[in-house]
Formats: sequence, structure tokens, C-alpha cells
Amino acid sequence: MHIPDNYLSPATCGTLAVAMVPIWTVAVLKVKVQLKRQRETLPMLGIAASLAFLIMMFNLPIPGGTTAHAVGGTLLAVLIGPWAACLALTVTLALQALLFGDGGILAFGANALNMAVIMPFVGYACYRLGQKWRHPKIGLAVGAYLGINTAALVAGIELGLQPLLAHTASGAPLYCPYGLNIAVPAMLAAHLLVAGWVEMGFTLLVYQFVQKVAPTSLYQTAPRTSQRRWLGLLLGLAILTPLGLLASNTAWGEWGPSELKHLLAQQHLTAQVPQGMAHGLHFQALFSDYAIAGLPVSVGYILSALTAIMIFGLLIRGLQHDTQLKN
Amino acid sequence: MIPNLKTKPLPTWLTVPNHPVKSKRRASMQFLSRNQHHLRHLLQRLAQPAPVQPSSWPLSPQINLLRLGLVLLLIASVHSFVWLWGLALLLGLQLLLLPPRQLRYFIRRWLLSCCIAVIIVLPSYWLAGPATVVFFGVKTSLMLANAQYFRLTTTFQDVLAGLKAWHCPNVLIMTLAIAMIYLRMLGQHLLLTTEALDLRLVAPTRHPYRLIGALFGNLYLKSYAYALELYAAMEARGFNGHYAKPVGTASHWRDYLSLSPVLILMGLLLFGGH
Amino acid sequence: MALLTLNTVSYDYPTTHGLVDLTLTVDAGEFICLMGPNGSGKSTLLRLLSGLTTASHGTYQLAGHAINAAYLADAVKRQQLHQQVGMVFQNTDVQLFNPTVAEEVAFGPQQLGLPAAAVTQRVTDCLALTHSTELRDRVPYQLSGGEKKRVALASVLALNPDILLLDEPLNGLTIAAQQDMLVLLQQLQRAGKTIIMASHNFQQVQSVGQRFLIFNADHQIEADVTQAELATDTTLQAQLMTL
Amino acid sequence: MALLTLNTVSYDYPTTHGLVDLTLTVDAGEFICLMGPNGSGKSTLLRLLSGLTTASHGTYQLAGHAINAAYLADAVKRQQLHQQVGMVFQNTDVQLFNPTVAEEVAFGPQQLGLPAAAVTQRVTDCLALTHSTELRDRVPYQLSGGEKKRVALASVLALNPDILLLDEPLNGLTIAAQQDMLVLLQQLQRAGKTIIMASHNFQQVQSVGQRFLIFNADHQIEADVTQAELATDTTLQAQLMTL
Ligand SMILES: Nc1ncnc2c1ncn2[C@@H]1O[C@H](COP(=O)(O)OP(=O)(O)OP(=O)(O)O)[C@@H](O)[C@H]1O
Ligand SMILES: Nc1ncnc2c1ncn2[C@@H]1O[C@H](COP(=O)(O)OP(=O)(O)OP(=O)(O)O)[C@@H](O)[C@H]1O
Ligand SMILES: [Mg+2]
Ligand SMILES: [Mg+2]
Repeated sequence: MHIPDNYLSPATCGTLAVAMVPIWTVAVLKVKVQLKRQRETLPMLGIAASLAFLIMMFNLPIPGGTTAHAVGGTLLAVLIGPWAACLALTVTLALQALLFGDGGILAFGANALNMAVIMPFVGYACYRLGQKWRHPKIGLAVGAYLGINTAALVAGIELGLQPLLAHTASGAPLYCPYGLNIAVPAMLAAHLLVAGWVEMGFTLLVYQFVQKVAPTSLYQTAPRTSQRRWLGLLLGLAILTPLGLLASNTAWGEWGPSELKHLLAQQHLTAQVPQGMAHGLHFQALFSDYAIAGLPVSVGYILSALTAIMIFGLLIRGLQHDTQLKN
Repeated sequence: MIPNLKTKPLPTWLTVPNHPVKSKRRASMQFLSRNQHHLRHLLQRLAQPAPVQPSSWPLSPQINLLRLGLVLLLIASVHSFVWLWGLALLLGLQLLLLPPRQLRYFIRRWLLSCCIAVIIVLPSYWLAGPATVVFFGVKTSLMLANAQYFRLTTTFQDVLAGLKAWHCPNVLIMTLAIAMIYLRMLGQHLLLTTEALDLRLVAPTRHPYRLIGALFGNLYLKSYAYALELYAAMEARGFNGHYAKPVGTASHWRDYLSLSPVLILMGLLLFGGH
Repeated sequence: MALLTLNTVSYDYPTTHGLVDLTLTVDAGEFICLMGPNGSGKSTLLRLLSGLTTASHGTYQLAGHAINAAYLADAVKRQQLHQQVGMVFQNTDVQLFNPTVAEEVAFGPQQLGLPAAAVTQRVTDCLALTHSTELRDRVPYQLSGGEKKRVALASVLALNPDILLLDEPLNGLTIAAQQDMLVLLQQLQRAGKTIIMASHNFQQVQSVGQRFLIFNADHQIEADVTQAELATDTTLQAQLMTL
Repeated sequence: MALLTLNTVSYDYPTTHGLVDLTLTVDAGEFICLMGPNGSGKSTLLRLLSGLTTASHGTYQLAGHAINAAYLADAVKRQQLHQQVGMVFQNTDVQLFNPTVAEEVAFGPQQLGLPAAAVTQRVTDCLALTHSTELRDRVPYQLSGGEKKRVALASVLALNPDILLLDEPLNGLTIAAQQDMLVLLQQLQRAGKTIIMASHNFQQVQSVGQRFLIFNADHQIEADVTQAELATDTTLQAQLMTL
């Protein structure tokens, strides 16, 4: 589910990160209100974040001998409230990206949208519906399943749009090379068949345990206030996001609908890439012979020399003993 | 000392040895030991944070964070080897300033993460031909190297300070701080609980999922109880949402100097290409 | 004037009673031992005194302020309270959260904004007082049970609180370490601190405690005696020997 | 034949030693007390004996099987080992994870595949033996410190293991409860169980322990004496009074 760096174009990453800013702002405001009611929400945020980290790390057995892991978005939303869950999961993703190298740093916005917004909110909405109809458990089960699958769907769309959004003049994709017709089914299949069920089972069982032991520690919804405003803002964003995604990409590639078919069929980067901004270094040639095609020879020499010096420097440095005293 | 009380006799089942239960199914609980392994690894990493470079050339934390973002953005947006090459040299220059021990540590960790990336992250590119794999492999490893360098040279406190300087809301920063603390504690707790569970799993369970539900449900509830205590313990010791730490008085020209190569390259990329 | 006053305080957990109808006055500089059967409410009382929870009924006043939900909701006041009152938990695991022991002890003074030299001084002193100097660079959650107890005390001492609440601080220590700790506590008390300590070890605390609060299984205070009174009451002594 | 044998076993934590060069033979039916300073390796030894970790050097044999990484990697063998060995942790918090005390105690017997009536029987018996019958429907993590200790022992007893490893089981109990527990342990030993218990409370365990293993601060066994030998050795007795 984590989208690593290099799969999404910088423009997409940027757009999604910018799109996340208002959501985070709303979340922070909402949580501050919640904090006034219950002071313990503050430590709970941090705890929920580390709990989510552990949940994502914990291997669950699945029939057939392999393992999968749950994400816990829906679960957290039900336990501490959807807005708090959004913040907690954001923090988890930040921890993973910044300190543990899990998931991309640039793709942070995209990951946050999928896992910290879509998953908890879809899940929580289903749970609330279920509660209304007096079957919270069914609502939760459906929510957990739908939540992770919706998130996977959106991730698939983000990935699948890349060949359309970012490609070279000749049509070779610059980032994720798979179009919607491959990325979306691939993401969905894995989640519909396996991960969704794992998530559902995990969520239900933990919920059951908590409900049995300490029903009061589940999140109690606040008395209804002006929810419409937030909803409107979010809906507006939801509509704006894909627009921005498309609009801001024009600088990187000229996208024509007519090219669509051709693009999706195109799986090979080799022939045309890299037609980068620095005027084409044909990197196949780089490895076949030492001449660096498409570059002034002098620049190539300089780069090579610098590189050699650098490698030696690093080697020497790496083999040295530490001379400075540790304090 | 012990009065020889007239004690009730033990129940008979306690006085005869158990009939050993033979289990037929194997490997049903393997996932517990696998998770224990992961948890131990995590705890070890948390316990021995990467040795952080003594700041011989201190940058303000917010600039550090910005630099990382910009460099990664650059790497992600360029599509030629020459640019990557230049960026690699830039990183190499920084690496030269590292003490040897840390350099060795860096290289070990970097190679490891590259291997993992190549195995896990990149296979989808294999279909697209070897050249794509090489190109993206180089790109990814360069990104990983930069991220790794950041991790190696930045303390967690600095990340927090950087985020604060960029006006990240206090709630988020505090959550991050508490999450980091709790990760250690909950990780340790989960590890010990799985061990205790292991000791009492005398036969394969029919319901491993129910166990897992209990494990995490319990972890949540206990941590809920601990949350208040730990938070009070932190508050009791003067914690009020930010870590008081003497902030390094880095002069600004250093910050801008270290930022300049990235900015120049950025400018070149944006305006020079067309 | 009394330092802290509890007036007909009760505390109810969702399923059981924690404290029932407790009235108590403590003066500054006292050394109080809480004793009683398991589950009688000692830890609950300490949690209440430290401001972790508030009474279900009754009032708690500390140095003239009523400590209630409204008081604790105010971050500034809460912090003032916490600087006055230091607590060592029964399960010290929840109390240690820094990456090294030295940082653990330094955390409080740093938060108080002391200069670096003073912080270092306090760390060194507190580790020496608790005989944990050699643990300085270890990771707190990887210590043995007794070592954790000592570090937890050091980290609370570093804040120099007026009131020390200790929940079974002797558990898991060797007898020699227990005696060292009691001597230290006695020194602290002589220096003017108020100490309230829960313990099941009457033999050890007998000589240092100046006042004994004895709980019964109904979560009430059954007896409240001074050291002098206790010395003459052999039946009570015999009872305490079993608690 | 010896029940368990350790041969020049060492255990190293990443940063410190846990055990150094330990050689030990234990026969079935012994009652052994582990004593020693804080951080000397008692808990480490118990973790090793229970198969939670394996020795860094040296060999550990239990009932003729060498317990090493290969042995523990086999799920079936590990489960057999766990049927034989029961352990109460020093921090009992980590050991209790079921929604009620009754389910906590029933967990083990249920795993053994006993019929429901037998499981209920065991639960009732074990709770009675540890004087925790009235805690039956409580939530384990909401118990007081001493109550947790008793429930943890009950939950291990319900498995009827041959070897009981107890890490400071008396901590946090009232003196009366400590004596009850020791009487129970003595009964168990007379019924043929092997008991290995870490403790800092020499006064209490003096009369029940039949063999004393005394660790020193260097993680080695300094003395290994029987109750009879100890009775004549007053200097050792005096030393144990401080551990
Ligand atoms: N978090 C909790 N939720 C519900 N009940 C609790 C909780 N903590 C304690 N109790 C109950 O409240 C009562 C008082 O507990 P407390 O921890 O104060 O006892 P204690 O005197 O400290 O006992 P010990 O000597 O065993 O530590 C006990 O009956 C206990 O089971
Ligand atoms: N998880 C761990 N990681 C690293 N070192 C540890 C760990 N646990 C214990 N140690 C260290 O190993 C040594 C032995 O610890 P152990 O817990 O066995 O002591 P102990 O005899 O049980 O002490 P106590 O009486 O305080 O419980 C100590 O120096 C301790 O600090
Ligand atoms: Mg208590
Ligand atoms: Mg121990």
C-alpha cells in the first residue's frame, strides 16, 4: 500500500501534498476541539500513531502459509475518532518515511491521502451507518473492507495516471510505467482478495475485545455541530485534486488524448529515454563502451575524473581510523 | 518462618504429570516467532540510534529538512544520468566530511536498503527492460542515500525542531514525539507479551486471529491506561509540548551556503532546459 | 498549616471501589508509610495525590488549592502541581521514556530550563545518590527490574519536588539497596521534603516511617498512627507484619 | 538422571553480559532459590531456562534434549517444551492479555484440548489456590499490582507444568500472601514439581528453599549451597540477608 518514491511524478506528489494541507488543518482544528473535551486525547494521538506502526509491522498469518499485515485505519478511527486517526496515521507515515525509510518521502502526501484520509473516513462512515441501523459490527466489517479497498483503488489511480501525466516527448513514461488498465486491477486484486479480508478480521477482533473489556473507551461522537462546512470543504477538495493533478503536469509532458492508446501499450523506456532536460545522455551506451554519447567529451572526462577522485576519497576515508575524540 | 498450617491438599490434576499433548499441525504459530524477530530488530534500532555526527558544521534544523526535500525533488524530476551524477557528487562531498566510522555505518545501511529496494520496490520495472531497471535503480539508490544521510546526521530532536520552525502545528509535533517514545515502550511490551503467550501456547491454536485480536486489543487498552500515566510522568517533569533544548546558533550564511548548490541546480533545471 | 488535606474523598473505578470516604491531613516534612492488603487502595491514593485522577466525591486541597478537574484542565496550573509533586510508579516501566539513562535523568531539569552545567550536575548527583552511576549510558527499558526502580527514583529526584510519592519503591531491590534508599529518603525528609510511600515491607520501613496509614480491604483507612504510638501497640505491630 | 543441565553457558546482551560461564545441574523435584544483586543475571537465567532465548555459548539440556536455536525453531518441539516449563515474569503486566481473569486462567488448559468441565475445574482450583476467586470476572490489566502477581501464578499453574520458573513472585504481595504462596509452592514441590525462583527476600524463602544459587555482580554463580550447608554457614547467611 505504501507508494515508494520514484513511482509518482514530482508534480503529482506536490499536488497531493498541497491537497493534504487543508485536510490536515481541518483535522488539527477538529482535534483541538476534541482535546478540550478530553485531555487524554493528546497522549492517545501519539499512542495511536505508534500502535499503527506496530500494526503495520505485525505479520498476520493467512491461509496458504504466507503473511500479510493490516493497516488499522478503520480501527483507529473507531477507537479515537476519525480526525484524530487521520493525524495519528499521518504521524505514523511520517515516522516510517523519515526515520525508517519505509514509503517515500516525496510520496508522503499521496500516502497520507490514501491511508490517513480515505481509509479511516470511508471505514468510519460505514461504521456510523451500521450504528444507525443497529448493526455496528457489520458496519465496521464492511467499513474495514471498503476502506482499504478504496484506498487501494485511489493508489492504483494515482499510479496508473503517471504514464499519462509524465512522459517524454516521444511518449515514454517517466515514472510508474503502468497505465490505469494495469495499475488499478493489480492494486485492487491484491486487496480485494487478501488484504481486505485480513484488515476486516483484524479490525473486528480487536474491536470486539475492546468493546467487551472497556466499552467506554471507544470514541464517542461529539454532539453534532456545523458539520456541513467541513464536508463542503472536503468535497470541494476531492473534486479539485484530480484537476490540479492534471493541470500542474503540463510542464512536464504534453499530454494528448489521442496518444493514450499508444502510451499504454508502450512499456519500453529504453529506446527514447532519457530525453531529459540536459539533452540526452544515452545510458545504454554508457555501459556498452566508455564514450559518453551526446555529451561534450570534456564534460564526460571531468565527471569521470571527479568521480574517481570521489571514490578514492571515500575509500580512504572509510578505511581510516577515527582520529577525533568522542566526547 | 512458615507456620505449618493445615493446608488444603492440592487438587489431584496438579499432582500427576500432564499427558504430553502431541500436536499434528506444524508451523501454525510460526508467525509469532517471526514477529518477535521483527520486534527485536525494531527495538534494537530504536535502542541504538544511528550514531549522530557531532555538528562540526551545524545547520539549522529547518534548513536541513528543506534541503532534503529539495534534493529528493531534484532527483525525482531529472531524467538524465548527468544530473544524477552531479547530485551524487554533491552527496559524496558531504559524505567526505563524515567520520570514518559513520561512513562505514552509512555504507552498510545504504547497501542494505538498496538491496531491499531492488528486491521489493523495483520488480515492476523489470518488465520494462533492464535499462529502465538500471536507471530507476540508480535514482532510487541515490534517493535512499540522501535520506540515509539525513537520518544519520539528524537527531530526532532536530527533526522536531525543524518541523516546528516550519510552523508545523504543535499537536502534530507532540504526537510525533510521543509516538516515538511509545513505539519503544509498546514494542517492548508487545515483544514480551508475545513471548509470554508463546510460553503458554502449548498446542497449536485453532484461532490465531482471536489471539491477535486479544493481543492488540489489550495493547490498546493498556496503552490507554499507560498514556495517562506516562503523560503525567512527562508533564511532571516539565514537559509542555516541546522539548527544551539549547538550540544551536547556526549563523545564517552557512545555511544558505549549504542550500545554494541545490538551489542553483534547481534553477538550472527549471529555466535552463527550455 | 496543613500541606495537603483530603476531605471525605472516595474514588470509584467503573467496576470496583478504589477509595472509600477518606479524610486525611498531611503536614509539610512528614514521612508517611501507606500499608494495607493487596488491592486496598494505596496506589489509588497516590495517583489521586499526584493529580493523575480526581476524586469521585470529596475534596483534595494541596497548599491551599483545590485540586479538581477544573484545576487540572489548566495546563499551567497542572504543570505547577507536577513540579511540586514527584511520583515513582509501582510499575516503573511506564515512567522511563528516554533513549539513555543520563537523558532520562536530565529530562526534567532540561525542561525546567536550567543551564547545561546545572543539568549535568544534577544528573551526576542523582545517579550517585541512587548508586546508578555505572548505568549512565544504558538504555532504560533494557535494565533489570531493580535497576529500573533506582533510575526512576533518580529521574524524579532530579526535579527536586517538595512532595515525593513513592509506590512500593523497594520492590525488587536487594535488601542492601533497600536500606540505602531508605537512608536517602530519610535524608531528604530531614532536608524538608514530604514523603509518602506505599510498602509491604514493614520490617524495613518501620524505623524510617514517622506515621503509618493502614488501609483495610474495604478501601478505608483503618488506623492512622505515629511511630511513637506504634511502638507501644504490639497487636498493631503484629498486624503490620503481615501486610 | 539430571533434569536440566547447563554447561559453561554464557549469555550476552548487545551491550552487556547477562550470564557468564554458568555450569549447573538440577534434578527433578528440587526447590531452588536464585539470589544476587540487581542486574546479576537471575532473570536472564530464567528466560534461558524457559526457552525464550538461547545461550550465546555453552549448552543447555532439558530432559535429555539440547535446547538450542534449532530445537526452538521447530514449533512442535517448542510446544512440548512449553508444556513442561511454566514461567511467571518479573513484570507480570506483560503476561496477562485475556479479557477476564477466568479466561486468562482457562487459556492454557483450553490449548491443551481438555474438555470444558476439566477446564472449569482447573480454573476454579487455581483461583482458589492463589486466593483470587473473587477476582474471577475482573479485567486482568485493571488489577492492583499484587493481584496481578497472584493471577499470573494461577494462569501458569493451570497448565500443570513440571518445572515452575518464578521471577520474584513475592514482590508486591503482602507478607501474609507471600507466606501463602510459599506454602503453596512447597506443596507443589512435594507433589514432584521442580521450582526455580528468583527472590530478594531471604527471610521469607530461607525455610522453603532447598538449594540456593547465589550470583555475584559479575553475572557468575558465586555459591551453590544446600539448605543444610547454609544453616551452618553464618557468614553466607549474613551475606544473603543483604541480597
Ligand atoms: N485501572 C483500574 N480499573 C479498575 N479497577 C482498578 C484499577 N486499578 C486498580 N483497581 C482496583 O482498585 C482497587 C485498589 O487498587 P490499588 O491499585 O489502589 O491497590 P493497592 O493498594 O495499590 O494494591 P497493591 O498492594 O496490590 O499494589 C483494587 O480492587 C483494584 O483491583
Ligand atoms: N533486554 C536487555 N537488553 C540489554 N541488557 C539487558 C536486558 N535485560 C537485562 N539486561 C542487563 O543484563 C544484566 C542482567 O539482567 P537481569 O535482568 O538478568 O538481572 P536480575 O538479576 O534479574 O536483576 P534484578 O534483581 O534487578 O531483577 C543487567 O546488567 C541488565 O542491565
Ligand atoms: Mg499498588
Ligand atoms: Mg530480574
